[in-house]
Amino acid sequence: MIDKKTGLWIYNKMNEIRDFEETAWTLFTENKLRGSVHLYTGEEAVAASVCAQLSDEDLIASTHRGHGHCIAKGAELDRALAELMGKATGYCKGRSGSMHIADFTKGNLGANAIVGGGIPIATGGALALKMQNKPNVAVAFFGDGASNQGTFHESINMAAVWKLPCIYVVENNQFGMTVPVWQSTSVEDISVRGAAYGIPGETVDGNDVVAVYEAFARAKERALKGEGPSIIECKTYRWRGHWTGDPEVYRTREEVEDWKQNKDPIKRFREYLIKHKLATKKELDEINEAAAEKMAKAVEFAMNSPEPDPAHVLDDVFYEG
Amino acid sequence: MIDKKTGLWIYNKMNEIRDFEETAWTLFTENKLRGSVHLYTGEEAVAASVCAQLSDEDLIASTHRGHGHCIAKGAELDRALAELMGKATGYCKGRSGSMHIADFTKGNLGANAIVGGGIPIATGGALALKMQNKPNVAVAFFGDGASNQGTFHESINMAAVWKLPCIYVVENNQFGMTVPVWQSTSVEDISVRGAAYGIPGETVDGNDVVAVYEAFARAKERALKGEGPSIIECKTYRWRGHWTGDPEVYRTREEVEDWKQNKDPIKRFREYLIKHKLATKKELDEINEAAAEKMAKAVEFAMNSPEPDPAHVLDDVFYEG
Amino acid sequence: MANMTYAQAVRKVIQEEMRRDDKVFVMGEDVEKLGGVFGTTRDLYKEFGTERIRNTPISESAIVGAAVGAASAGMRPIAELMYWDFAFVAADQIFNQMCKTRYVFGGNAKLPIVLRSQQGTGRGNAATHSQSLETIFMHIPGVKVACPSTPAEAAGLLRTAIRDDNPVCFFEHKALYITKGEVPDDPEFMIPFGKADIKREGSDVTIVTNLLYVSRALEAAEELAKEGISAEVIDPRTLVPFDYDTVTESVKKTGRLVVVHEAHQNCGWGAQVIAEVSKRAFRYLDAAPIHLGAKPCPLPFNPGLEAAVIPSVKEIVDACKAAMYH
Amino acid sequence: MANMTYAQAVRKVIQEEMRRDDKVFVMGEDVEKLGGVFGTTRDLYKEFGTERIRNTPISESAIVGAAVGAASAGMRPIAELMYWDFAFVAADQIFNQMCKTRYVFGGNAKLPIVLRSQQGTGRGNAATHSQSLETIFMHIPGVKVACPSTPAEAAGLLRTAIRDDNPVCFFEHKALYITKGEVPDDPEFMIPFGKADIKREGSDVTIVTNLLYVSRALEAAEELAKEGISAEVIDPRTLVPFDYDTVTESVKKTGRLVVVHEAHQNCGWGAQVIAEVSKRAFRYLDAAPIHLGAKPCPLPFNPGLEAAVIPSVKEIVDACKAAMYH
Ligand SMILES: Cc1ncc(C[n+]2csc(CCOP(=O)(O)OP(=O)(O)O)c2C)c(N)n1
Ligand SMILES: Cc1ncc(C[n+]2csc(CCOP(=O)(O)OP(=O)(O)O)c2C)c(N)n1
Ligand SMILES: [Mg+2]
Ligand SMILES: [Mg+2]
Repeated sequence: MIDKKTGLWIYNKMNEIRDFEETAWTLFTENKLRGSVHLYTGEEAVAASVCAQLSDEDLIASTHRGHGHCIAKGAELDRALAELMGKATGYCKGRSGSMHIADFTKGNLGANAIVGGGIPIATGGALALKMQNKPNVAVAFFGDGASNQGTFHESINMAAVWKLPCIYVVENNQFGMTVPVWQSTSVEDISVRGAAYGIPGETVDGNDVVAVYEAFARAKERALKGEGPSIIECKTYRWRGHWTGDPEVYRTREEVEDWKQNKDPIKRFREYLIKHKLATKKELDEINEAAAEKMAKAVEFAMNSPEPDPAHVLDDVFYEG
Repeated sequence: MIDKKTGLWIYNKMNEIRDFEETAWTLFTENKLRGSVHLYTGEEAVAASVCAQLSDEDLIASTHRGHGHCIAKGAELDRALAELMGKATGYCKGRSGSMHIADFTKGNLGANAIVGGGIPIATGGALALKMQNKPNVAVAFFGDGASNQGTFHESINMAAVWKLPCIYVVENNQFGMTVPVWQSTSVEDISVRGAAYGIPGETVDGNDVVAVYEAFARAKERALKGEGPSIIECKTYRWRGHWTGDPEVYRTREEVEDWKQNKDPIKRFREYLIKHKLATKKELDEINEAAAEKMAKAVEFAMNSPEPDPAHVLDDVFYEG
Repeated sequence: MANMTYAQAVRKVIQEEMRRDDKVFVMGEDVEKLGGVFGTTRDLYKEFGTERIRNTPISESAIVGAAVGAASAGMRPIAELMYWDFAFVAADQIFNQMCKTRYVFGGNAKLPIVLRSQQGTGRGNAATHSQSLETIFMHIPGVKVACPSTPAEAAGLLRTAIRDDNPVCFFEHKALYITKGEVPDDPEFMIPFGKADIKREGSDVTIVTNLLYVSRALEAAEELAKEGISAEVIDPRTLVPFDYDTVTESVKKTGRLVVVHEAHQNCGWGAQVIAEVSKRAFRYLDAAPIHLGAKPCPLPFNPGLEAAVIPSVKEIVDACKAAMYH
Repeated sequence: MANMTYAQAVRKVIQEEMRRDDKVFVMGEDVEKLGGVFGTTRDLYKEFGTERIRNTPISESAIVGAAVGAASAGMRPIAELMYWDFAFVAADQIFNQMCKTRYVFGGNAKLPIVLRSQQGTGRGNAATHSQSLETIFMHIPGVKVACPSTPAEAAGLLRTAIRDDNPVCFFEHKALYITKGEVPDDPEFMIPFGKADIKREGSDVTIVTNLLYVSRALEAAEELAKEGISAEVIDPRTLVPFDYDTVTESVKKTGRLVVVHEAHQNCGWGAQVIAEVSKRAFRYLDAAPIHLGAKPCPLPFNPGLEAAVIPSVKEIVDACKAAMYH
């Protein structure tokens, strides 16, 4: 069960993510932000509910749609937005932009612009945790599309054989770019693929914080007991186009509106918190306001931050110890 | 059910393969053959029972352990052995040796020295068959070790989504090189991985011709009806070391002897044919003798064949129409 | 002639060749309804159906491998990778399978495959979506390599590629898709492989370059002309086969060679051109050949940083001047 | 000093470094009981256990990716690919992940990884088990590249690699494993990266080469000596970083440069050396630099064919003579 503190943490993170994504969208339309930007709006419950159960010593590997994971794993909005804008103050000195963003100090092994690219990396993180006897887990976030990459298979088999504390979280948002899941994926519930590795696979409503939270809690417990990895599939939906220039020819307005109106994970969790007396409307409104304020400051920070100096463009290729 | 003609065909092919492999072994120990040579001795039932149901228009993709598939798919022993010896008369002009051998004209898309490398190629063959509306199937042969490669996953998912007439035949000979299956593979029966693609997966005794034959017949029927791919796992055992120089530190003499003495697929099928009155001892002995004779001639042919002329080493990189 | 974009030229040829030969088909991620990220197959599924304009799973190894298998079995696939950077995801199927199949099987296989994608900088796509990787495809033998720099070349080279019975890796450039030019209407218009194009004639220095850098080299040549330096700009158009003859002739005339590309400089194909042309025209060289390419770091997201990594027009100008006044 | 094989030298250093630092571990196919195909980890599992000498599934992408993840999280993996040819199977994890992680994440990640394998011809392994692929690892920035040609170098460079906080791709050669030589006993013996070794001094022509071709170049130098030509043989030992200074100094002395390697000639690293040294020492060059490498076809199985594809000692001799008497 989610306690008050956790509930408020999750609610706050979801709002921060939502504000961040919608701000990024606005900035993009205003030409203040460029490149490939994939927004997480509508999927906030997944990152927030999972990361609520992680410390800085736990690891995640993220995706091209990585802002949500990054923020939920502890990144500040200001430096994250600065990174999206390619500024020197960004987490990656303006080199990564949206698609490779990471706050490495928070156990985030990075966004990954290669679909499926982060899955073996999270697995290796879990291997390190195990070999160092740490009481921690690694999480690989990835999409329905990524579940058809070879790395999915190789990594989960490896983790299963080695009983690594790795949790594979599939964010099934119904599409891989413009391709519907039925057209690319041989099973309806990707979680059934757990059977191929002899590990648990569970499909949950990815817009239901409590469902995601509890499924992840079970998987984490199993991982920490040394019983190995799990797959959790979170069925969700992205509100925005796949990327900021997506003509969205592959779905209807109605479908999108239905998800926005009737399945908004933030609204649902807000109602849950109130219904279960975990928070008052006032408390939640304050959180919303604080997030909005933080976001406004982040925009100011990012906009006013300097561009990186090209004189240092060749720094950091190698660590010079 | 296997009829007499098919039974004799299979028995003959198994003997040809056995003779070929054991001859290759001898030639290797006599330094008349070099390179990486992976022998199929003990696994003959799989290739023979599958290829008995294929015509030249059906396709296969094979592995580093590919002599058996090549012969079962119609290659002559003489040109096959010549290829192993790198002679100009070999199927591939001495360029492929053991690990890339193929008689392309017989629908063999090639041995493949990359573990898992042939799986997508067979899948593409099946795609071509489907697009050309041909009443044929493609078969991917590969090992237990290969079933942990990303190509396994990507290919079977693709074939399942597209309902391709492709049959994935896992030759589970208990080891990937020196690594026992339990140490590399998260499930005991690799066929359970069919569940990850929503397709049938079946495990059979790979040393039992009838079992392999019937399982493949089912899969082929399904494929031809347009219902898509299947996985057939054949549990078997290789008698020889992984390669001709293998110190075999990973298994006991007793284990090997047990398979040789008690589970020899040729002996078992011979008894089956006799028991079911599909052949007489005499008929079978004649087949054995004919195979041995053919093999002796093949050795002569290969030994007396010329080396390829280095002047043509740059030919065939491109087709010059 | 019709005026169209580079992307439209690609689409036109795919359409015409698919009409002409029903063995030709397209497979790739999002090629159907989306028509690819740059619209090169837009709406073609309406004409040819979803069997021949075939959306694939996100499985690059299987895409290329399936193309190899399908081609071996008589089809003529045009396989699309969304970015050339993803060739690394499918690298075994490209370099160990597609490149080697025909040769290793004694010349018995025939693999009419076009593997298309786009590459390069200019859209803020950062480290894993901006690389220029053509050099690797030259280094590993077994594929032809075409790099069109204009809409007409996109059309003419692509048709040649589709009709070629060998695997051809077709390198488009993301920043060129929106550029416009005249393209012959002729549905038989083809540009032969292995013939360089002299994009501008000149007598003082030879600049060899490709893709996006053709326009930058031409800009540099304009600059140089103002200072009285006459630069010849040569676009090899195909890197395998490579037209060394044209480049060598030019260097014999100018005595100076500058090779510039967006690919990384270290071990980039420019070094190969310098080594080969030095051998063929050593006595004609009045100055050390100069090689410009991307600096040795991943391509950064920030536009100012990205620009600092790849050669600038100014660097091209300076290189030519250095060759003149060594 | 102890006399041992190249394979034993590799094993010795792995063992010593694993004793010294418990964050160092080995993962790869068949590294445990078999000790690798060439015995470089033989019996080490008995000392270190199967957690630290870790047999993997046949999943090269996961092997490299797991090394990236484990290194990011504080371990120091030595990941083994059985043949460098299989780098293509794991190419995305190598070139898009391992090479780029540190830079792209703003210098915050530290990736102490050694990716080891062996390559080359000489054992009849044919097209997909005989390639020499080091050039690609120079072209894509982000890894150091070491290529030992003697047992002592195998030891000294490998120790440097293991203690380096960056990804190092370590290129062994299958035909060198059984070669013997003196190796210092000192468990701190290290050879710094970026320092070429002059394997033989000479004054007429500079031969730059690596791995198996060091011995062939030395053979060629013997031949040439008989004809009164004095060849200097330089082994860069690491290709990233590359010691151009030593090569340039030599060329300034000899006036002639021949680069020979087993890697494919077209766009091989020899072209890069020629381009760079031409720039640095153009005025000193008395003849066109010559580049020798494998011919543009896959490596065939037949030994006579294989020998015809890679440079012969005679070709090296002839190239040097051509440089002398151009
Ligand atoms: C290896 C690779 N192939 C293709 C792409 C292009 N691409 C970027 S995102 C995407 C769709 C990914 O779908 P999914 O995994 O479901 O994640 P989602 O975008 O839906 O969150 C594709 C095809 C890529 N970045 N990397
Ligand atoms: C991509 C790749 N990785 C590793 C190898 C080396 N190798 C050759 S055969 C083999 C074992 C294969 O095991 P399996 O698939 O079970 O086939 P088997 O040899 O048992 O028939 C290995 C690791 C290879 N050839 N290709
Ligand atoms: Mg998705
Ligand atoms: Mg096996």
